[in-house]
Amino acid sequence: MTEQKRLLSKKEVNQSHLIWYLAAETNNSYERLQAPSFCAAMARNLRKIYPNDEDYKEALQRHLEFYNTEGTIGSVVVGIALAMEEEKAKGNLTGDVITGIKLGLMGPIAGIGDTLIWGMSKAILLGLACTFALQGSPIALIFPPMFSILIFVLGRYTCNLGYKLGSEAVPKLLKSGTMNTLITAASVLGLFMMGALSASYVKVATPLNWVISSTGAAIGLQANLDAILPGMLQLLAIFGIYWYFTHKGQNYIKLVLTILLISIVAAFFGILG
Amino acid sequence: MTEQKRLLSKKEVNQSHLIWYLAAETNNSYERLQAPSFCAAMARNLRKIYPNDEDYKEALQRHLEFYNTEGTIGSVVVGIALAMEEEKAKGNLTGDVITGIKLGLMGPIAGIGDTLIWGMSKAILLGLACTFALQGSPIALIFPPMFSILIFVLGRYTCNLGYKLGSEAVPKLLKSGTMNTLITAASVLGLFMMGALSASYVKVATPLNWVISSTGAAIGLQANLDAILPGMLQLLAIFGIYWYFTHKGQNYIKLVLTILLISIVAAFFGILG
Amino acid sequence: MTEQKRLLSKKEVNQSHLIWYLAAETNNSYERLQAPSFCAAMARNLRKIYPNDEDYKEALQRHLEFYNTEGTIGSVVVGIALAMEEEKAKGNLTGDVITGIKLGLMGPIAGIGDTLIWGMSKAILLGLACTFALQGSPIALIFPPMFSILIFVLGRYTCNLGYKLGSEAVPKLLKSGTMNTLITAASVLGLFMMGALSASYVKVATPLNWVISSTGAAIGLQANLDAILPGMLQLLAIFGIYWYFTHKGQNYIKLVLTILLISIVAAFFGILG
Amino acid sequence: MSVLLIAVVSGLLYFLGTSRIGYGLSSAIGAPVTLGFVFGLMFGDPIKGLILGASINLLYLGVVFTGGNVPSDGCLAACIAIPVAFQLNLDVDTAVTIAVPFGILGSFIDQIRRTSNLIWLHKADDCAAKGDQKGIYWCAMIYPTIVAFAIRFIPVFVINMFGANVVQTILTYLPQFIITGLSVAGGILPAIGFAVIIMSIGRKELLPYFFMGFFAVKYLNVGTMACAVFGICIAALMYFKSNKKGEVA
Amino acid sequence: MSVLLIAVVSGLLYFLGTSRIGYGLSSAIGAPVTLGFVFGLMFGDPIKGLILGASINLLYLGVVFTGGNVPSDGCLAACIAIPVAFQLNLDVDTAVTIAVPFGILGSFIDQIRRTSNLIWLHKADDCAAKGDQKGIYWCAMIYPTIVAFAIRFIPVFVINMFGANVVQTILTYLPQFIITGLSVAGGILPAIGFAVIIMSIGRKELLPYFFMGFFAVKYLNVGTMACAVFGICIAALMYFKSNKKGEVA
Amino acid sequence: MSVLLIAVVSGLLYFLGTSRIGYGLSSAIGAPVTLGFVFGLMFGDPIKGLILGASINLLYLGVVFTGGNVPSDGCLAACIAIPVAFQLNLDVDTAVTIAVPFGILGSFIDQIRRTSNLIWLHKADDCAAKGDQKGIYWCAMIYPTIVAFAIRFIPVFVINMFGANVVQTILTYLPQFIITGLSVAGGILPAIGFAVIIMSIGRKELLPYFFMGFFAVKYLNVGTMACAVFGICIAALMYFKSNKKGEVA
Ligand SMILES: OC[C@H]1O[C@H](O)[C@@H](O)[C@@H](O)[C@@H]1O
Ligand SMILES: OC[C@H]1O[C@H](O)[C@@H](O)[C@@H](O)[C@@H]1O
Ligand SMILES: OC[C@H]1O[C@H](O)[C@@H](O)[C@@H](O)[C@@H]1O
Repeated sequence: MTEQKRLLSKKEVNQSHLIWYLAAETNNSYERLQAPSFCAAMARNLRKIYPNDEDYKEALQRHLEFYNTEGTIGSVVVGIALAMEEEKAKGNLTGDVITGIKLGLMGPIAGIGDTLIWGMSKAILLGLACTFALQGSPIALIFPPMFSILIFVLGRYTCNLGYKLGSEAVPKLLKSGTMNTLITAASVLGLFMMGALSASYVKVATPLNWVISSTGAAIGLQANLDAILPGMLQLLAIFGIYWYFTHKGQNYIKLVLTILLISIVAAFFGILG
Repeated sequence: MTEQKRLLSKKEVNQSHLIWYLAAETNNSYERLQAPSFCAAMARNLRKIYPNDEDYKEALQRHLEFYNTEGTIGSVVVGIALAMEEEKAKGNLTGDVITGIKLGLMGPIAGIGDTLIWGMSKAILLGLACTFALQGSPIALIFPPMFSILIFVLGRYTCNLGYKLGSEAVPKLLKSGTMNTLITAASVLGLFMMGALSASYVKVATPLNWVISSTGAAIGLQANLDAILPGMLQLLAIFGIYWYFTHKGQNYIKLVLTILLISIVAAFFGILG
Repeated sequence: MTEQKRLLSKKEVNQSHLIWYLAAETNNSYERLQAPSFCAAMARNLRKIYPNDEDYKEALQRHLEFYNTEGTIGSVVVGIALAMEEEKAKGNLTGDVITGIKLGLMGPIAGIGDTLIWGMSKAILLGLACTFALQGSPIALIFPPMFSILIFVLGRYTCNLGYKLGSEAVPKLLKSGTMNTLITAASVLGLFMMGALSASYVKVATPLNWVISSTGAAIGLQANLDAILPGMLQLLAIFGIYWYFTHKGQNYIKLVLTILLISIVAAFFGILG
Repeated sequence: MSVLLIAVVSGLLYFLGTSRIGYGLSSAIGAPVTLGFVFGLMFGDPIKGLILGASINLLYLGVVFTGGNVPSDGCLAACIAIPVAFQLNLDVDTAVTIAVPFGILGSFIDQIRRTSNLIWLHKADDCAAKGDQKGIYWCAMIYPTIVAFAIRFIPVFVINMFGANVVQTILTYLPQFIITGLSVAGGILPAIGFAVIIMSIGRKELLPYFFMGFFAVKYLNVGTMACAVFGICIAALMYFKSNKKGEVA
Repeated sequence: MSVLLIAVVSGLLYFLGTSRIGYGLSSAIGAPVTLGFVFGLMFGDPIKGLILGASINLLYLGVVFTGGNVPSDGCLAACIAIPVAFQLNLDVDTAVTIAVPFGILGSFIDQIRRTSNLIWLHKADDCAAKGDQKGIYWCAMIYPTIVAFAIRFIPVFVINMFGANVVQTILTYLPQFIITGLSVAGGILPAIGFAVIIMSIGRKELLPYFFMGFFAVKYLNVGTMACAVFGICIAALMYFKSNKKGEVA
Repeated sequence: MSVLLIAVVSGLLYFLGTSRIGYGLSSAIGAPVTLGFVFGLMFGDPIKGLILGASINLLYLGVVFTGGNVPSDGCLAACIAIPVAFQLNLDVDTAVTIAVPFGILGSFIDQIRRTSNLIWLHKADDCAAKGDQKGIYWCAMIYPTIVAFAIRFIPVFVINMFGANVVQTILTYLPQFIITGLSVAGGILPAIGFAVIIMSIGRKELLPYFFMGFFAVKYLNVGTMACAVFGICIAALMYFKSNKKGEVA
């Protein structure tokens, strides 16, 4: 992509991002998922790119084809699509290429975005919110808006980046090690935080105890388990469920019912409580 | 080693391991060390491999030659030897090759096993046992049997591995970086634990103190040493002994007598105590 | 540099280092900086190298040319210069080469020395001294002399090293990764310690608080800031100044006045205090 | 407070929290911990609301809507369980257990929404063929949101009209061990959220970091905020290190 | 308790702990900490037994029988010092000091065993020549164990018959500073075990991990169990990292 | 104590602390923390002296004399502020604030010294031309030191003769909020030293280590000595690791 004069101003690119930010999920349907939202994000700027009505209609229809990705990092594709349409208007590209690149990018970007944004950032920020909330502190309320802002700022940045770099640089970026490094680092943070949060917020303990015949003193099983490895039962619960999911499939309802059943039976026999 | 039908069942290989587990050290002699034990581990399965009496006798004699390695990881050699004898019975190998491979493997495996099993695992597990024991907790008793079980399970696994992979794969494994990586990781754990354990269980302190003329208050030397670097004297003891061993040779008796002497003299002058 | 018999004894090399240690900065002037000190360090041994008066005078004049480096690590250049003069006396070198190598080494060595010795070692040792001093403990007095000794011992070592290796090995060492690794490791230690020290010794807190209308209880802003991120205001101060230095130039006086002004204004309005 | 008001507010909150307007914006409103605070204000005890909300939120920390699917819906769970808990003065564990089935129910509600969206998708096709920009905006944002309002508001409104009474009746007749059991389950259920995240990160060779976080809390009594700070430092070092190969640190 | 009974049990335990039957099995029984518990049960104070056993065990943590050599024998040390300590009600440090010389003595006893094993080795040669499988089993396991019983049992039995009295007499006549000195030595002697392990690991560039463990206990008041947990995490990360080169973490 | 004595001692200490004889030797004497102790002995309260000295020293931790430039002079700051603080019984924060302007003044004094050194430099040229070895020693060490004595001693002597009274007068007429403000500034000023060091290390990708040290103190209540120990371990591991590439750890 050469350093020529670009058609769209920063403000116009931002407008596309704003629509995308607001609408990305509002008309998510089973047939074509985020297609109408993507089209809406493009609509006004496509009008500027294609003054000719026929071209404009064709472009709108092109962006109503099946599309689905993660919206934050995926904002980069909105920017790229704008840049590509601009090139097409100059006759340097065909519509098929645009659709092809959109389809090619949406998968990997969904994977990255779902991991970094929804799997990590949301879990960490809301996890911290829960920490403060459970101590009764309204400081908790700082964290959820931080998530909204993060998504907005990151999306705006990537959308502009996409428009600036066009269709060539971004796939290169995805292939380079940087993304992988970022995901690894985020995974480390995510796992570390989940460890800390689960240590605090999963609760399992046994009230079982036995009486020493000679002295009459009661010894609690839980105290002994804690001496060996504190949180043993919590880890058992977490990795039991982990095992269940990885070996028995992700049947959420069955899992919840099983936990309820085990809990009630264990409560009945006084094993847990 | 091709994926042909194998002569020995898993149960029969396990029987060899069991004998080895029980007997590896019972007849350890100055002349040929673990030779009779190795021969005993092989004996029954050799009978199956060599129905012919003369071949059988020759095989027994072959495994009564000098042999010594660490028994746990060394179980892999029992498996390999069974696989090789099987090949020999088919005429693919000579007895010399079998003896050569046994002799070639026993050195490095002794090094690895003595380090990982006796130097690290035993020290760590019994170190944890001591920790609980010194707090008066019978939880200590969990750890020694864990060592027995570890040795049994690891030995069974490696013995079966050896039989499965035969004589080719194992030397490759030894040369690959994996073993080295494992030993480094175990060394890190070992050193870290020894640091923690020695901080708790080496005890040296000085009762020396002096009185400030103006205020009459007594100031303990030990408290000041602790302010600079807690455990300074303990480290001095440990690395003094380390220095003694590395520079003056490993004369254990002389070292113990020296420590006794120093302790009594220091006690006499009130420097330690 | 071949392994031939060397002219100067260890004691004579040490004498040069001693003069350098004592005098490196005493006659530091705007014109030629450490030149007279370097010349003084060389003087006696040059006499031995050049029995001929004219050669001696020329040599003294050569080492009165502009020179400046960090004195501790820079002791290595004293040693190298002695080795090179020895070679020149044998006719293997010209004076220009000696001056050239001195000028070439002084820059990088100043960078390394200023970083490792003055930037890190001094800051860390005096930082620890401050820690003990602020607790009222005279143990603080251990650390400043440690700095003097460090400089002396390191200088003596590098000076002898320079003489032994001569003019070839040292530039190689500078280029090799070792120096870089050392500086990185020292930077890590330095940053870690500065973090710890600044957490203890930068002090900013707000006395602001508000009263909850319903309960009448007062809530301190500082307590809430600490709940979110303890030391937030301290970090703000440190990185505010950092930002000032990197963006507004290193005008120390203006910075101090700004801090005074902000402090007094904030004290007036009861924001800080 | 009148049950009607509670039902209206709950319905509105459920709509706002799942409208998806602004992506992360709607997610922040619909987070159970946020909803807990709002309900708390309404019932006059915002702190209790926060605690209820956070306890429910922990179950849904790990939920990711991959490919548009909503595997479980913490917002619905919160919009039912929190007002019921306030009305009946239930303890936290029981509230969590009540939340669970509604979290599952929400998954179905979203399927209705995504099916109904097909109407506006096809209408958007027509607009595109006509080059009708404004029509596309309406099909992408306005119409689906109007329909979503009905789909979201009505069920929550209805359930809240009768929910507290029904739950009250049930709890009165439950034997003690079941109450205890529900409370035990309430403590275990958050484990699901954590297990899901571990699974979705899916890098087994990084699992030791999970255990380091876990035992940092257990052995060193470090809070989760402190863990976040140190975790960020570690992750940053790791990122910088791999990105500057050849460099040392 | 009769001295005879004590002597018999001690002899048996020493045999079991050094029989080497089952390799790690025998090692577990012969660990001083295990023996301490068993003796403790016998003398009616298992907790005191554990403490005595552990204190002695620390001296022998680093012992590895490289090439079949027994550099010192913690099992013998325990089988003498623990019963004596119980009988005379000695404090832990004194018991440790008494243990030391017997640890050294055990090294010689094992040399007798390994010399005697030559008889069965040569008998095994005959069996092999005859293809006598059962004979080889006996030569490898049964005969050596029978002889080992005698070699192990008798000395411990004899020493325990008279040990307590002799030690008693000695202690009565010792000046105080020697008692103090023995106690000081008892605190220092475990350092041998640690020095041996550091030396046998022999990777100087990894020594900082030793100091991190040491000062984790000193400065952070972290227990050894916690150190084990974090140490395992660190070691696992290190192992995974080197084994997946090209990967980032 | 007589003001004259104080002024003489202060002048001498300032000379010793900036004489640069022995490079690090002079630096150790001139460190405010050392000076604080010496002044403390003189005023009969060495502990208070240590605390005053250390508080001032923190401002100058990061000062490096790159290229011979003295950006600020902690030694002068200490040789004025500490005796004044003792005489007027000032609190630590006020002492720190008084120190600051003198630290800046010291920068100018050093410029005088380095200008005056030109005389001896040119004299050294003559000696070299004559091959006069002893003359070179005098020009490099003795003459500059004699001149430095005058340059260092006199200003500190004079200021200390009148300093306490002037400061006393000023403080009496200052409104309270200025005193508070000075104290606030005294707490912030050390941040300069730390910012300078961070900047001079200049490796942004290593900044997380700064935060780890910072929050280790904040969250884990670890002392700075403990941080030094762990920091050394980490740095050593890093150094060994990069130097033995191909090795694992
Ligand atoms: O999985 C990619 C993507 O799919 C859908 O569009 C939504 O559920 C998003 O939240 C998700 O990120
Ligand atoms: O050193 C290898 C090996 O030698 C002997 O066989 C025994 O002492 C083993 O415990 C040891 O592992
Ligand atoms: O910057 C190099 C060097 O310059 C001058 O010679 C002195 O200030 C030294 O302290 C410094 O190390």
